[in-house]
Amino acid sequence: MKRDTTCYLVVILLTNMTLTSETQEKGEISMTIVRTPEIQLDQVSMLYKTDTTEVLALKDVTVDIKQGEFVSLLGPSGCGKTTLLRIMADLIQPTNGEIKVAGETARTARLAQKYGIVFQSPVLYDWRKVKQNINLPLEMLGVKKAEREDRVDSLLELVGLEDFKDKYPWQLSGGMQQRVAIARALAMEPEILLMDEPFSALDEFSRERLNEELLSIWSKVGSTVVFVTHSIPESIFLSDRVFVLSPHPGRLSSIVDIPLPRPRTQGMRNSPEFFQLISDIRDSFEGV
Amino acid sequence: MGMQSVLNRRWLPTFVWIIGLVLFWELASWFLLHVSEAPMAQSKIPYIHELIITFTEYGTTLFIEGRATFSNAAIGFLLGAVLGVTLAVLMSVSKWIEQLTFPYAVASQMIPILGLAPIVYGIMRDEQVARILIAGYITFFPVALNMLRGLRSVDTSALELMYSYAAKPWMIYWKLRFPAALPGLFSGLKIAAPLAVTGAILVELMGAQNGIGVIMLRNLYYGPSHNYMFWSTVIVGAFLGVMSYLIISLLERFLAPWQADFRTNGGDR
Amino acid sequence: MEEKPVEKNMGWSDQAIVKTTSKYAKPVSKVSIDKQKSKYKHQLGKKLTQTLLPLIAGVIMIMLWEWQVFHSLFNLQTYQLPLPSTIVEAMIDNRAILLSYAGYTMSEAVLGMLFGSVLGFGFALTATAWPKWGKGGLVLIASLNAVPIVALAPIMNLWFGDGMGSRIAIVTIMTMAAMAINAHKGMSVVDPLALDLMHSYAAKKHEVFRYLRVANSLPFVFTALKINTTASMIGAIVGEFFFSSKGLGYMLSNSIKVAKMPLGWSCIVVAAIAGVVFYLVVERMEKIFLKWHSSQRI
Amino acid sequence: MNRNLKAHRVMFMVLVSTLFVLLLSACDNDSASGNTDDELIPVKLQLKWVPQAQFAGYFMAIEQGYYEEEGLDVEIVAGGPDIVPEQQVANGAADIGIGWVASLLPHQEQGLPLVQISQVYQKSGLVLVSKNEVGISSPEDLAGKKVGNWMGGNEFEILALFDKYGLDQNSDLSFVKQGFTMDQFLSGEIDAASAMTYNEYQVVLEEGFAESDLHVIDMNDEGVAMLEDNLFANTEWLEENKETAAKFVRASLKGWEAAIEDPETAVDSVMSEAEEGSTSRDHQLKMMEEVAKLILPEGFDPADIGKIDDEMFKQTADIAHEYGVIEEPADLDKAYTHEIMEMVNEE
Repeated sequence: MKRDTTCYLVVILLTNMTLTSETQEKGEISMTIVRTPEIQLDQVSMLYKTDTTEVLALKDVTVDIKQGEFVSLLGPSGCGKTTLLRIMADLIQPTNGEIKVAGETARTARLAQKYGIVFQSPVLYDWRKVKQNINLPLEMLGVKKAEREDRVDSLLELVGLEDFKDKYPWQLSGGMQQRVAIARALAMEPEILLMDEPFSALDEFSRERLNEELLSIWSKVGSTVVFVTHSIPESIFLSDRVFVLSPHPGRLSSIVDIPLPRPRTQGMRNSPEFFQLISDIRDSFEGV
Repeated sequence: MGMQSVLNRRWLPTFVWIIGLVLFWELASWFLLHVSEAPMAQSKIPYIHELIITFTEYGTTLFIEGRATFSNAAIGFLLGAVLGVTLAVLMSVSKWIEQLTFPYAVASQMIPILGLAPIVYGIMRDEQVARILIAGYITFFPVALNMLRGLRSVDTSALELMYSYAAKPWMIYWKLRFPAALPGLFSGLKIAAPLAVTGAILVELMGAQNGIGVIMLRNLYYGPSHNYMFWSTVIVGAFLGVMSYLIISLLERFLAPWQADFRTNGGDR
Repeated sequence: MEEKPVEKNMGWSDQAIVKTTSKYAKPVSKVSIDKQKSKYKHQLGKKLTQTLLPLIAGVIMIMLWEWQVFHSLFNLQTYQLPLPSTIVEAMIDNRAILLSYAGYTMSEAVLGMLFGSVLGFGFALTATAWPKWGKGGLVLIASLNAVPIVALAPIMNLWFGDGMGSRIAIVTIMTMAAMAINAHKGMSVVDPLALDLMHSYAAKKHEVFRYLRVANSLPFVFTALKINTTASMIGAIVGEFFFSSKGLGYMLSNSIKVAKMPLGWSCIVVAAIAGVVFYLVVERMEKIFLKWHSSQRI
Repeated sequence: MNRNLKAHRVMFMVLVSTLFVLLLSACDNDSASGNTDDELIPVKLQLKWVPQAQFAGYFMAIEQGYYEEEGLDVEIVAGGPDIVPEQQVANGAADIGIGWVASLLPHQEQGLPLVQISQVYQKSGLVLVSKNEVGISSPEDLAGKKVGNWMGGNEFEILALFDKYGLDQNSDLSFVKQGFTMDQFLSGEIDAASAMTYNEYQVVLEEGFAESDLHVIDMNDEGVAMLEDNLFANTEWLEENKETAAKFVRASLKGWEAAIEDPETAVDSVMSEAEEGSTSRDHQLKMMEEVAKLILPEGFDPADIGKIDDEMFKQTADIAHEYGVIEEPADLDKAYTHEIMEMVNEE
């Protein structure tokens, strides 16, 4: 850490200056968050228009996600699941229908910094070391420096990257980078964790291991999770409920409850119930 | 120990090249002077040992004048860099400003800027100002263009991440765009630094009170009997150019150490 | 099959961000607009504003200049900064000589750039083929890049005389380094898998160069060429300041000395036009050449 | 890794601090030179070229305190290849400039507010020099040869010479730009090079040529000479500072007289201005000798130093007009004034 202070001499100096002013403004916010996450989508449609064509990406999607629930959005490519996630994240706005997050608009929720997002790629900032990347949302929240350090340390422990905290992203494998991204998303203790196929670029082994790790992290954090995937086993293993989407136009075709007990273990993947769920979900696709 | 041997091995070829070139030069100088007996042989390829003698004799003068050139170039360079960065930020913030200035920025890149030197000199009343202005002008555009490219290079997901944090615009610049633009900024600065020195020397060659270009000019003027001193000033000029580049490179290592170029630690395998 | 819509999807969603623009989202929208620009249908109108706006600004500047607003603002006399109309007049009056001088300067620049680029490329080839010693040499060539050209001018004059040769030599030296560095980068940043493929064909060293490295370096080569167009014009003109009896650089420095400011400025205008044309030609060549190149690869 | 880090850090610090010191020291130099006495009137003199014995009189006047005696604080600004004294003086960068009449005339025609107040060099110092082996024994022999000049206002005497002998500069010979060195001549690229008697010609001699090896065409002998080093001022400035201008000229001419009388001391004062290592004392002594011949030619009345010769000025202006230096015949009444010289001589 000594390197920081010398190498980034100027940068750090200025950062500290801006940080102190930030802390004064909203240092209290993170302490007084009221935990009432709940996502409601009512008849949400999304129409993409160009001059020549119109594509209905989502049609009349109505969902209701409970607080602390782990939900997967499952479907083939082009069914609009990413669009749906982005609507929830307030990255885009639906052409029709309404979305409520904890009774307020998605925008309000975003401005209140209730979201943690994990993208398909890790999207780490190259110029920040691992710990600084995890630190990023805390800096934005204006958390005090000492507290930040504590929290980053515990997050690193959580994702098992204590030894890599002073490394730059390029020095890490793809799986490690994605774990950093998750740690970063968790850093602000978001009420809602939105994950857009975060493990799709990984091999099957790392993916299954990370699935398990994600669950153990979630059990400690307790956020509401919306998880986009096109892998049926992954969605079953992780979720309380699986929202199955079908394409052209993208709509919600069924909701499958996953009654498997928690904590979930790798062994469950071989259980008859697991296989039954897989074939149930598969059927619901064929029904389309 | 370990590091040192790596370093040695890494720089050995360059070192050998330099030695080789020096020997070749001495030989060529000797050949021209004694074998082919070319006119003005020592002006064309002077003996390096004579240059070293000149250096020891007039080291102070060379140092003082070199310093004057370098500080003028540096002031102009800093000024140009600050303006360039400012314009790049403005262009990245406002489409309007960009559309207005970008075509001119690109066009001016293609204009032989140094050709402007005599005119700037004619308009300005002060050589110091002219030197600084030209060094700054040369610096301005490469820095602005490269910085803008850097600010733009930010990838959409990285921006969405900021958006999801409800980051304010200045936060996005501070935490994301500026650091992401640093490599671009430095490549612009590395292009501009030697050019700034060139600009300063050019103005000095046109006539000035001090600077390495001034003694370069005077030694040229007073004929071949001053050729060692002239060559010494050329070497000082080259040295200043290389120095300016190295300084920027070194700064880059500190301020933007994450870049791919710095990743390989060893030399040749 | 499914891939295309997805790709489009992303485009649209970006556009959607633009629509949602709150005051916070503004910078986000900027990027999206840039990326999508070319896909927009109302491209034409956009292009129009894109060229019109700077054009109008340019015209206003020239008018302010013509009406001596700058002169009164910065306390300048017309003999210091001549009016655009007198510059144009000087250009018309001297069009024949300006044209022939522009041709002279351009030939120095083009020839020098050709020599410099060929030499630089040659250095890059050697440095890639024998990396251990080549790289050391490359460092030295790279440092040439930092040598002030003005110091080169008198030396080149000694070596190559006061004719075109000395300016060609200056331009050669100025352009060599950029080409060597860029081409070397292009040749050494080769996909390792492609190299393995070459090995699997038992390709000889020169074959690896012929089929892989040279082709791979092409985009880098063109980057260097584009950088070099500017550098070569600067080199030729500054070289002419000193010993030439012809060319735009000679005329520029000479007309200023004999108080023919408008003529001096018209030299700058002509040099600027020549520089831009030179650049555009190289850019055009890049388009043609690289199109051919990529179509070869598919 | 760690050691690397430490080394980097140290280097960084060294770098930052050297930069800082460099910038600071540069600033210091500037501020230190600005101590002017309240009582002295500041005058800025723009040289046509770098400090050398060509301007010895002015350096002498500073050194011997002649300016101070007149109540002036004179600052001498060096020139260079692209410094145009006429433009500097018109800009207000200097009050008084030294230039050539052939260069002053076109600037006056362009509307620059300038007027000549004194003519320091009574003769032209320009010669065309060639090596004997080239075979130029008279100006007619220039036909078919390569002749060099610095151009930029210095070429008109040569053009007049060509004209006198019916040589067309475009078809009968090749007239090329010569750098501010004699390199082209020495290496044989140019057959006949322009040279000032007081500098370039001396450079050639210093390179081992004997005067007998060379053939010289003197513009004065050929009747195509133009007036060279003069003193001119900004008209607006002069209007309000006639006294100052007269004082300046008086002290300058006194400086020249002293310099001609005591070349050794004059050269000492020049050498203290020239950068160490850029010129030799011997060379400047030679230059001083030659310059003296131009200021005080044989048979010239020492009392008339600095006087503007109407006839010679007219010859210069006529040549200038004939060769397109100026488009209209010069308005001699406005081009120069005897007023200042008269004021100088009044006392």
